[in-house]
Amino acid sequence: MKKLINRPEAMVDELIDGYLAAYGDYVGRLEGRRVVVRSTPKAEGKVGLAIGNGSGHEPIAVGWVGEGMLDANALGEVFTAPPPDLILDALRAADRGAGVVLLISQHAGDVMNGEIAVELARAEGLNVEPLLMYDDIASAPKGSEHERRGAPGTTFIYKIVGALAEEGASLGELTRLGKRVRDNTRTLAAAVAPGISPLTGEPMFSLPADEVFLGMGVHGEPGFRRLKVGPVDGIVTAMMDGLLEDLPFTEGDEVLAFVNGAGGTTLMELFIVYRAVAAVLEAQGIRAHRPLVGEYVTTQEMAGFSISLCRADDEMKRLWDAPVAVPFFHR
Amino acid sequence: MKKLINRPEAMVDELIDGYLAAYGDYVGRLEGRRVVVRSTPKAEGKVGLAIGNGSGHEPIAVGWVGEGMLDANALGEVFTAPPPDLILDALRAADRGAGVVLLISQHAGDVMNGEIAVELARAEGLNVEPLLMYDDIASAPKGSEHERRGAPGTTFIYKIVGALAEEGASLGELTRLGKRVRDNTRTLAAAVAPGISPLTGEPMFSLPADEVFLGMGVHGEPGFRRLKVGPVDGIVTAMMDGLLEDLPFTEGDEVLAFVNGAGGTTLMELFIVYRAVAAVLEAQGIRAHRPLVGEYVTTQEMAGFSISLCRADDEMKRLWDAPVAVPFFHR
Amino acid sequence: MTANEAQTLFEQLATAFAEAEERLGSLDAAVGDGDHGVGMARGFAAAALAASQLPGDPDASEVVQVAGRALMSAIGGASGPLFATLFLEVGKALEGVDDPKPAVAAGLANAVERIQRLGKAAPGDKTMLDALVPAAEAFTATAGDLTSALLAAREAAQQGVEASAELPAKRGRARYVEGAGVGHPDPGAVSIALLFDTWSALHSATERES
Amino acid sequence: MTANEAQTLFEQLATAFAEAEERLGSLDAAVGDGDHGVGMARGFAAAALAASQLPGDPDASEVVQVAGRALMSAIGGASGPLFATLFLEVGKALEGVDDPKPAVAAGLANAVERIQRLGKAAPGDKTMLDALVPAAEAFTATAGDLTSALLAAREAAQQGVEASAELPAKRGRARYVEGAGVGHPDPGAVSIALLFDTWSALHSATERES
Ligand SMILES: Nc1ncnc2c1ncn2[C@@H]1O[C@H](COP(=O)(O)OP(=O)(O)O)[C@@H](O)[C@H]1O
Ligand SMILES: Nc1ncnc2c1ncn2[C@@H]1O[C@H](COP(=O)(O)OP(=O)(O)O)[C@@H](O)[C@H]1O
Ligand SMILES: [Mg+2]
Ligand SMILES: [Mg+2]
Ligand SMILES: [Mg+2]
Ligand SMILES: [Mg+2]
Repeated sequence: MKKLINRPEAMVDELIDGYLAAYGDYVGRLEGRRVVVRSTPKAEGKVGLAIGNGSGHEPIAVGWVGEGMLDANALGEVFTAPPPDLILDALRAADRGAGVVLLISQHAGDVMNGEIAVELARAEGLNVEPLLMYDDIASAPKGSEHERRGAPGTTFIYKIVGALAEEGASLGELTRLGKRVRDNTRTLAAAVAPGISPLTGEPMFSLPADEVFLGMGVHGEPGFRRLKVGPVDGIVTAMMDGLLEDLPFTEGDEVLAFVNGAGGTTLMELFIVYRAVAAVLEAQGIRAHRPLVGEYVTTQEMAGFSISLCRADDEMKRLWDAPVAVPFFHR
Repeated sequence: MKKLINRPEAMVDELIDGYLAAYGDYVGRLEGRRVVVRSTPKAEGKVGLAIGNGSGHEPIAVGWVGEGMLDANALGEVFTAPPPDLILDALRAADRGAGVVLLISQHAGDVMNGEIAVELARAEGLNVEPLLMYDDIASAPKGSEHERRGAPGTTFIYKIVGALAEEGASLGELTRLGKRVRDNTRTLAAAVAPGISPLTGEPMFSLPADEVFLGMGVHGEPGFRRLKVGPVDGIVTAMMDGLLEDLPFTEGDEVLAFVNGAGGTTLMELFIVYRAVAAVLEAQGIRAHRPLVGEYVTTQEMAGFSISLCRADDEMKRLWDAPVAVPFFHR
Repeated sequence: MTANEAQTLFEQLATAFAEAEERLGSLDAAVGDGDHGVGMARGFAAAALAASQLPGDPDASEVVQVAGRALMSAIGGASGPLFATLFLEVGKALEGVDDPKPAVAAGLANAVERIQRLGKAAPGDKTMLDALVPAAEAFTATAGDLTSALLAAREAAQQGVEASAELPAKRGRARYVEGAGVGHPDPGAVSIALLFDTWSALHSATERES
Repeated sequence: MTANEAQTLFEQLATAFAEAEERLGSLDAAVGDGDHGVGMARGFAAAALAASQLPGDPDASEVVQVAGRALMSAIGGASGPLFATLFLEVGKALEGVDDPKPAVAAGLANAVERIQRLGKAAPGDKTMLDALVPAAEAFTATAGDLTSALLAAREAAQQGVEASAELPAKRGRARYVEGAGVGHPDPGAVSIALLFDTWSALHSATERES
């Protein structure tokens, strides 16, 4: 299928330019670099939040740079983690004298480029702490949580840690909270139809017309279990079973619940999915606090969705609800 | 392609239920009816804003019910205007004693059901003014603007008239402003690939892999002119030529600019489209005020986008920028 | 026409439109948005139910009017108000009459007028009017009883459908389509033909039996 | 190895990876996200440019290191740090040496060690290590000069690719795939083989000419 672009090599620069043309009130760009920063930097003395990630997943992460969330985002090529020097630029830009948390969604490239960037930054005297984010239960078994990959549930960390950073918390407090959110978050995704790679112009995987694929990754990495398409309530129930028993989430828990659209699935369907999620939670005696339904972490026009749950304490709920001023996440 | 639903007959009710389960802080539902209303009604004595529209275009219009925009939304079946009695329910719910503006996006069904609802409401003593909205330059020639159909540029009316209603303006002031916005708005759309009808499970139209179709409607109605796919800058320039000369927009104008994604086009592409829009505006000496880029008026997972421009005066700009508290439109 | 015959009519229309759902949907998909079939099926199912559930001892006029109101609130879209109006006007015209033929003729005439006012379309615009107007005219022009008038209307509606296929659309969604739908019959016109077809067949059978 | 030969090496690698772009992309699409080909092509284009533009009178060590730095900032993803590390270590080991053979052997050993530390993968995990580790070992085990060591490495890398195809992935994106990619060669391993192939062919040709 055709993509509405000019040249593949120019995609990332042009998406940044277009984003800035539209939302320049919120964000600016480091001159000549693929790094998006707040138009008004955070106050001196507050800890910065930065991330490097491959493009093609918009609105994450570029849409979350602004007050209450991120300070700087280094954008790699489509689906490709940015190189260390670009992440270093983002770290420098995010530093307001109190250090920077580098958020790293656990994928081989993000981790390696991020770790090298942290080394380089520390060699310059920057106080940087990496925070590995992982939540996808399809990618490693229970007991090996630290081997799992980052999935849309990382959204909870961006928002909650972002809000605490705005309040002036220390680097240690932020990474501790970030780990607490991570360790209480679980995500599972389902793919319905592939997105088109803007690099190859071809579908990113193939899937029979009557199958749903559980466990797909955010780059279109195929999943682990195929279900026949049927009423979506059944698909959601199967997914919720896996999610609930993994943490486990139990009666009396309060959770942040997030249904993310992968790109090609309509909001109509996402609402119908959330209806089923809410029904399962209610039946289990689990309370949902301020749910989120929409497209936040996309894989081009892949059809599918993910369900993320985060068991939340009062501090996490307060920060999840806290104000934010970025173009693509709202309070 | 498979849709993530349970049964086609239940789609609309289930999407409403899911929407309410997720965003019940903002909205409620008239008991047993497909009418979504604010959870906290507008203050007594302010004019209400209601609309009836077919489902399948989410987030519009259900996502825009809340403070600063709509008071009530009657939801028809997918792509089908709701019947008069449902619109009447929405009008009653929206009335806070000062009358209601019924927004009608100009499509045969919306107009007819809306007009009958207005008659019924007036027979009950409600003070209701219909406001016909049309902006799609592909649907009737210059000179026959009043025959054009409603397209995503109606978004300017929802937001601007919604903000003025919140300030307590009269029914007459609101319809006058609504017409002023309408008469200064122009939209043109381009389709790249069809969406899947959730009614038939089939693509809504067919389009050769190397063609872009200008002038598509928001229900997937095919367009009027085919372009070969090429760099998107060229497509946008052709579209902007048509838009600018239609009003016409001229040097020194200030415009609200809106790039809407039809559902299957990525945000990455929409940013690249907006980059080209901004370049044309700049070259013409037209200033863009607070642009909007994203998926607001969708046609299931149809791939494509539309460009809407509204020549804005100071009042329109102020109201476009005014605060709003709905789940799917932000300030 | 008896109340009973009217109730049977809506039952049979419900069956006919349920069977035609996919075909009408495809016709609408070709020139519009594909919802005509499901909408008409939903509407006549509701109309049949409402007609069958009328309490007391209703007459044909009441049955037809209650079915019309059910169509109005069950269909929506462009066809909801239009097809509802058709039955509401015919039902009103049947109020307290003995001879249904002139009453139905008057009702059809009123319906045509109201539908034109509502939709601002004229015959030739490639809408359901292209079947309804010739059908109403043929009905009125027939000197005989309801049976022969319905047969004439059915014939005229069918010809109207065929003629409509050659027209470019001036109203409804099809007007926006490349070529304005030339070569495709108008789905609303097809529904009008199906309606007269069902009614005529039922009435002829009823006559034969009585 | 002269600076000149090193510069030619990066030119030829740029050509080889440009030609292999689609193939490597498809291999990665089968088990990962499809960006390996375009990334390697972009990286070696940048490396060749940087190598050719070094000012002054650089030696081979400087050329290889500057190319390694270019790879590091041009590729990104998983392969950026890994392939950059390979050249950075080989380049460092070449510093001030006369005989390139033992220096390259030492550089490859360091690279293997650093790459394992960085990626936390081991041979057998179905990554580029499955070609690199046997290539490095074959290189070191070869008693002869650079030419024969490169030939041995090239051979071993190629065998490593074939063996990798039969392995289930334990690192990289392919580990998440149904069947963990069994039956598909690892794209990074294929790139390692292409790299030794190109280098060995260039060096053999250079030797024959001199
Ligand atoms: N303005 C109009 N006047 C008369 N008939 C109309 C008009 N607009 C549409 N129609 C009829 O309605 C039919 C389409 O009905 P339907 O598909 O149910 O509604 P919608 O167009 O709202 O999707 C058309 O085939 C046409 O016959
Ligand atoms: N942890 C790792 N250790 C060693 N090699 C790895 C590791 N992760 C990935 N690779 C290599 O990188 C290759 C993929 O590179 P590339 O597609 O460019 O990056 P990405 O996986 O980030 O898209 C794999 O084929 C594999 O050889
Ligand atoms: Mg990648
Ligand atoms: Mg419709
Ligand atoms: Mg229709
Ligand atoms: Mg890859």
